This record gives sequence, structure tokens and C-alpha cells, in this order.
Amino acid sequence: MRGMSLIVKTVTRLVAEFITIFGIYIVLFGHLTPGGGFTGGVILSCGFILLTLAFGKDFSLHVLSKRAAGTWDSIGALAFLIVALVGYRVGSFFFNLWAEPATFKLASAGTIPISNIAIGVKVGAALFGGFMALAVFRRGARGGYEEDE
Amino acid sequence: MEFSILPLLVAIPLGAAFILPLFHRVKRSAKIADFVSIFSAGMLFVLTLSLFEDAREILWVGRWSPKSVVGISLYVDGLSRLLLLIINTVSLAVVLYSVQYMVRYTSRILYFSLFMLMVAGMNGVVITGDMFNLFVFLEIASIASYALVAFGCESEELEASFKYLILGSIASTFVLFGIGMLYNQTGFLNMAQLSEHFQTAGVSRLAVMAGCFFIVGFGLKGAMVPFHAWLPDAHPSAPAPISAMLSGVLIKALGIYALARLFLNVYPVSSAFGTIMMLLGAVSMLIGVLMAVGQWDFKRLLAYHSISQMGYVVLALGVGMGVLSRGGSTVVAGLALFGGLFHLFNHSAFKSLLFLSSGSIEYATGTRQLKEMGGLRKRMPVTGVCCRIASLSIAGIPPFNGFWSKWIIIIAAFLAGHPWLGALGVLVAFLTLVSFVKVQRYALDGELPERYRNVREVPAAMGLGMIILALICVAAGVLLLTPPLKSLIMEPARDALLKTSEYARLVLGG
Amino acid sequence: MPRELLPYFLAMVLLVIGLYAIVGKKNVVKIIIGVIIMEYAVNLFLVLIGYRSGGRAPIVTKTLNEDPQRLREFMQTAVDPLPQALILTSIVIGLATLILMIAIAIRVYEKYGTFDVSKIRKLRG
Amino acid sequence: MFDTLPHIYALICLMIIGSVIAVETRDLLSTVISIGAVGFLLSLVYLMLGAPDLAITQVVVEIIVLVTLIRLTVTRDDTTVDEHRDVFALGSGLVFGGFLLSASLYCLQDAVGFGRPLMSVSQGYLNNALEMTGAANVVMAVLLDFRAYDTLGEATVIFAAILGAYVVLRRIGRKHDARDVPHS
Repeated sequence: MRGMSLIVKTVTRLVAEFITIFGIYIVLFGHLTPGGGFTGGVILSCGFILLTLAFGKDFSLHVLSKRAAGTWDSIGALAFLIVALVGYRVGSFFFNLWAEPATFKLASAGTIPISNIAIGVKVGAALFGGFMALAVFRRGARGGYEEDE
Repeated sequence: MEFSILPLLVAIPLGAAFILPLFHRVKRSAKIADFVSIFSAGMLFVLTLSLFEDAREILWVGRWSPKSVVGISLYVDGLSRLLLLIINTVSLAVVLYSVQYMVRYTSRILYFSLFMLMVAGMNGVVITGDMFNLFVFLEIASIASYALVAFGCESEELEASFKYLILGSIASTFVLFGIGMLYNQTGFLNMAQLSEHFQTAGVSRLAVMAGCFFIVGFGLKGAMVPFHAWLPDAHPSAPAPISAMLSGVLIKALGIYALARLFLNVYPVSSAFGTIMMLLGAVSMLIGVLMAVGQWDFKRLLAYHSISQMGYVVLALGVGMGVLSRGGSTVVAGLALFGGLFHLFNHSAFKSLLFLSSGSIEYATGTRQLKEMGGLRKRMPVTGVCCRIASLSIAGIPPFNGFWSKWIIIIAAFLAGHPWLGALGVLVAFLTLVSFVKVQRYALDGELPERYRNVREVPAAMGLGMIILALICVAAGVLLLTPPLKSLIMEPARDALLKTSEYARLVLGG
Repeated sequence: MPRELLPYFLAMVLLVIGLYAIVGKKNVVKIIIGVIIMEYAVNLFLVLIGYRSGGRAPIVTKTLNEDPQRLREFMQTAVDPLPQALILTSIVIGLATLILMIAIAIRVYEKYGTFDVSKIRKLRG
Repeated sequence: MFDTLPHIYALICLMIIGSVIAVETRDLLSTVISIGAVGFLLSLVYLMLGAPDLAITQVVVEIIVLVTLIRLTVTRDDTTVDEHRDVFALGSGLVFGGFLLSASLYCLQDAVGFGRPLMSVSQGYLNNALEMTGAANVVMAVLLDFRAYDTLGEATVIFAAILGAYVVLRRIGRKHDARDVPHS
């Protein structure tokens, strides 16, 4: 993929930042407004996919390499698992520490925003990596996930 | 502050699966993958054994219990414990085997990561007490298995995986539809609350329809005969350790366990569902074995036998349900259920062992065709002995475990007043014997072909995995039928199904 | 059929269409489309189950929280949040299945050179 | 009380029409576009039934679905399907579908009607989410607190599927050179 015309690139440059900011907003305010970690993560990966479609795969792989995408995928999942295991402090799985009646602030609702961020990172990275694996794959070319050894 | 180990059964394999891809491009990644997966499989095995101390254990995740707001419950009774034992024992043996076998494939890290996800999914299905949670973990195990079937990336494997994936997603949709119907009818998702609701309010027509959707969905996952089309393609195409996991454990945890739990514990026992299960079981037994007799591909033959042997288990469950719903003797019902569960255990041991030995033969000779093999007993003594033990077990030769479980099921069918089903059981057992005599004759005995003169026994790690399972095959027949282990493992499992309506009381009361 | 049960029936119709596409069509893309339609059908069914007349989204705003009277009214009229959580999970699972399905389909096309499933059969029956 | 119902009926009927077009049209690109339209109609249904979370999610997921589906269909240059109608498949589909629909017609009469769910459990979620979890969005409170274990499973499903896609898209699955020589 070599990228598209100048008009598309210019518009993309303008829009991509807004998409990213919107995605981050959706992740962070998931416990107060519609949205949440998963939705925000998908929006973030949509931003990356738009970049890929407009500028070609080399550009977006420069921003976030496939290996880094895999790493963030794992880190997000591990972070969520750790949130789950924090519940062991009170002898349970998934206990919402620091829960308090709603204050409608960003830092409220205990572990929920943390879980949202973890899921957002995880889903964004995972979908971007999956999309790149699908996009890069060509007949007869070396592609897909790199083989080890 | 009590410390429950139930979440660890899911958290350990999940943690292993999440950590492994971080090491993808690291030097010595293969060693790390081996270490992490053997360590977590061993931990799971030990945890499972430690579960046998207590009578039952229940955990409300996040402390959301019926006292405040109902959340998801994790509940382990005798039946879950039996399934956990099966899953974690077989997965330990298979991990040991994979360490050497997977040298032939690339991307070891991804393999072990997906393997751990599959184990986590099955453990999750077995310990959960919530319908939707069961669905989610069923999906984890299924998706990991779709990818593992295609692990070799050859055209046949991709084709089999695609077929499996399509039928698997139909199954998931039906299960989810059924869950939606139950939620519409009752407003509950927790199995115990559903059971309580059905006991007081009765089963409506929509709930019966949901039951039919569950039979289609879990029947597809468990490969019962009208829904079996994917299994003979998917199981042979996977790498041998994965075939062993799929045939030995996956179809039981996702299919049979879910059906047994639903129709004996959640729904009030009904003769209609019992009859359906009995018919499905009988048809699966017969069709599976008839398809198997004519096969010359070793792994495909084993796959068809899986359908047939699972038919025995479903038949036994159906017979038990029939007796219970008529208010008949609990001794007969208990005998049928005991036979079914015992066969479930035995099948996981000998079928995994058979798939592992077929993998060893393929590893050493490069072929799966029975006609091309011959005389391998002399060149591969360990594989030969293990394969022979497993074949004797599945064929139902007296001292081995397969004989006892089939025997119990057939007796129970006669006692329950289904002599034709008993006779069918005998016939299928005979055909199974014929089929495995063929395997023995062509693969292990006879003339050693010239090109296999230099075939050597497989490495020790693979042998170890097989020997563990072979010992279980030999020992289970005697040990599980005599008091200490019988009253520890088998009887609680049977009682969990036999005392159908106790389930709700035990979960909600404790 | 009572009028208030018609939406459920329409969701079942959608399920049957998806099932027909999977079973009756020979093209890989059509089969994948069938799976997607079935997922839509089940999500539609779940959201219909959770709807409560009045249909307020189950999200509390700050102004609503300050007025106990309106908050109580909200709790009696907001739609059922549980099926929505289930649908969110189900959408994610559908997306995950779809990505894996498309990856496999691309590989199958590469190996066989066709989308016609009647020509994709190296495995015997 | 059934104030929004006409819209819902219209939208669902449009979804059904869109799905039939998607299944029956001969051009694969049109198929993909129609399924996209069905997805957006579904997100409108979500919006009208009081589920803004789902509406947003459905729209963004739909974009990814469309992009990947188009990636699949443009694998080849000619995107038309040249299939003859299979009478047997059509017939058996009609029979089975008719059976399923008539069974559901019979069984759905027991269903709890549209617009008044039982909410045996979820009324508790609505009443207590604000106090007990502090999340104003009750759906998020259910998803990440009351039923967070499901969400862990959901995140794992995505993880498994992406790993699966990596696995399936490897160029080389087996080490062929090692195959012929035992114990290399």
C-alpha cells in the first residue's frame, strides 16, 4: 500500500488527531458517559487504520510497529488481570477497592476507570495488530507474523 | 478472610498466555515457553488435587452475592472436580509431549500461549455457575482451538479449521439465543437461581425452546451425530497434542459437561429431553463406529471413534434422566450416570493416549496411513506398548478401564428397561474391537517395511507424556471402582447429577 | 400473535436468514455474511428483551442525581442494563471471531484460489 | 405506551430486507455494503431502545468489519458470484427455516412482552450502582464491576483471536526440511 492522494492525506492529517483524542476521551470517561474501554480502543485502532489507508503501511508501522502492538496487547491484558487479582486483598476475585458513592469525577468509581484504560490499550493495540497482519499478508510475499528462529 | 483458589484455576493459565507473547523475539524464547507452560500446567494439576480436600466450594466474584446484588458465582462440586481432574491431568501430559513434538513447527510461543488460553477456557467453563459466563469461556476455548487446528497452515488444515469455525459460530449463536430466552423468561442468569425459578414456577414453552437451542449448540460443540460434520476433519488436522486435547477434553468440557449440568441440575429432569439425549447418544454410537470401521487414516479413524464413544456417555446420561423423570429407582439412575461419568474419564485417558501415539508414529515415520505402517512394535517399544494399552482399553478388554465403564452403561440400559439400547451398546463395543484389531495388525504387528528400518523411538519427553496416560488407563479400571478413590472422585460426581434439585439449594444456601 | 411479541419474531426471522446463508450458499464471503447476520439477530434479540417502556438510557447524570424524586423515577423507567452488558460482550466476541474467520478465509483463498466451498474439499467426507 | 414501536418495526424490517439483499445479490462488494447498512440500522435500533453505549460500539465495530471484509473481497479482481441456484439447498432451507419459525411462533407466546422485562436481578443493579460502585454509567458498572469476570473473558477472546490471526497468517507452519529426516 503506497497511500492515497494529497487531498486524502491532508484531510487524514487533520482528522486523525481528533479521532485519537475522541478515543482517549471515550476510554477515560467510560464510567460517566456512554462508551468505555472497548469502544474507545476500537476508535483508537480506527484512527491507526485510517492512517494506514491514507499514508500506506510503512508510515503507520513507523508510528506503532507490529511488535510494539503485540507487546501493548499483552500489557493491557496483564494489567486487567492484575486489577482482577487485586481483589485477593479482601479474599475475593475482582473486588472493587476504593468504591464510593458516585461523585461524577474522572477519578471515581474505584477500579472501573483503571480497567477501562487497560482494556482500551489492549483492544486498540490488538485490533491494530490484527488489521496490519491482515493488510500486510500477500500471496507469496514474506508477511504475516514473523517466524522465530 | 478466606482465600479461595478457584480463580487461580483461570488466572494462572491466563497469566501464562498473556506473558508468553512478550518473549516472542527474545533469545531462547523456546526455553522460556517450555518452562512457563510446564510450570503453569503443573501448578494447575496441583491446585486441582488440593481441591479434593473440601466437600464443596463456592465463590461469588467481587463479593456480589445474593445478599446484596447478584454477580457471577464460581462453584465446584463433584462433577466440576471430576472434569477439572480430567482437563488438568491430560493437559499436563500433553504439555510434556508438546515440548518435543512441536519442534517440527514454527512459532512455539504462540502455540503455548493459545494452548494455555484453551486450558483457561475449559477450566472456566467447568467452574462457573453462570450461564453467560459459561458462554464467554466456551468462546475462549473454542477460538483458541480454531486457531490451533490450523496451526500447520497447510491447505487441509485451513479448510478443516474454517469448517470448524463456521459450525462453531452457529453453535455459539444458538447458545446465546437460548440464554436470551431464559433471561426473558426468568430474569436470571445464575444457574442456581434459574433452577430455583424452574422448581417453583415450572418450565414454560419458551424455556423448552431454549433447551432445544442448547441441545443444538452444545451438541455441535460436543459433535453428536446430526451435528458432527466438523469433527472428523478438525481433529485429525490439528497437531497431535492438540488432537489429543480436542478429542480427549474439549468436546467433553464444552459439550457433554454443559448438557449434563443444564438438563440435570438447571432444568427439572424431563423425560422428553432424556429421550432426545438417548436418541442422540444411540445414533452417535452407531454412525460413529460404522464410519470408523472403514477408515485407513489412523487419526481420522480415532476421530470417528470419539463420536462413537461420546455417544455412550450421552446415552448413559439420557438413560439416567429417563429413569429419574419417571421417578424410578435412584440406584439404576445412579448406575447409568456413574457409568457415563466413568466412561467420560476413561475416554479422555485412552483417546488422548491414542492420539499421542498416532502422533509419535507420525513423528517417527511421517505417515498416518495404516496401510503404509507395519511392525512398528519392534522399532518403537514405548509407543507400541502405550498404543496397545489404549487400544485394549477402548475396545473394552476386561482388566482395562474401558471395559468396566461400557459394562456399567450396558447393564444400566438393561435395568432401565431399554434392552435394545443395551444390545446396541454390545454391538458397538464389538465393532470397536474389530476396528482396533485392525489398527494393531497394520500398525504395530506384521512386516516392518524396508523404509522404516531406521525408525527410532521418540524422545523421552514425548514418551513421558504417553506413559503418564498409559498408567492412568491401567490403574483407573481398578482404583476408581474401589473405595478410597471411588468415594473421593466418582461418587461425588455422580451425586452432583443424581440429586438434581440440590444444586440450587447448595449454591444459594451456602 | 400479540403485537408486543412481534419484535422477537422478527429477530428470529433474521436468525433464519443468516442460517440459510451459511447452509445454502456456496461462496465463502456469503457464508461469513451469514455468520454476521446471525450475530446481529442475537444482539437484536437481546436488546429487545432488555427494553422497558419509557426507554431511558441507564446512565445517571449529575443533575438527575441531585433530585431524589427524579432519581427514583429514573430507576423505575430506565431500560435493563444487564442485556446491554451482554450485548457489548457479544459484539466483541463477534468481532474477534470475524477477524479470525477472515484471516483463515484469506489463507484458504491463497491455497485453493477460489471462494467456492464446493471446490474447497481436499478432505474426504 | 408503545410510543417508539413503529420506528422499531420499520427499522427491523429494513434490516431484514437488507440482509436478504446481502445474501442474494451477485456482486460481493454490494453484499458487503448491504451488510454494513444492516449494521448501521442495528445501531439506530440500539439508540432508540435506550442503549447509547451499544450504538457507539456498533458503529465503530461496523467500520472495522467493513474494512476487513473489503480486504477479503478485493483479494480478487472480479467480485461477482457465478453460482447457479441450488434448488435443494433452497428447499431444505425453506423447510428448516419454516419449521424453526413456526416453532418460535408457538413458543414465543409464553414470552414476557416487549417493553416490560422482569428485571429480577438487574433492578438491583439499577438501584445500587450509584451507591455501591460509584459509576454513573450503569452499563459500565455492570460490565466492569458486577460482571467484571465476563469482561476479563471478553478481553481474552480478543487476545485469542488476534493470536489466532497471527498464527494463521504465518508463511511457514511446518519446518519441512525437518520432516523427512527423523530426529534432526
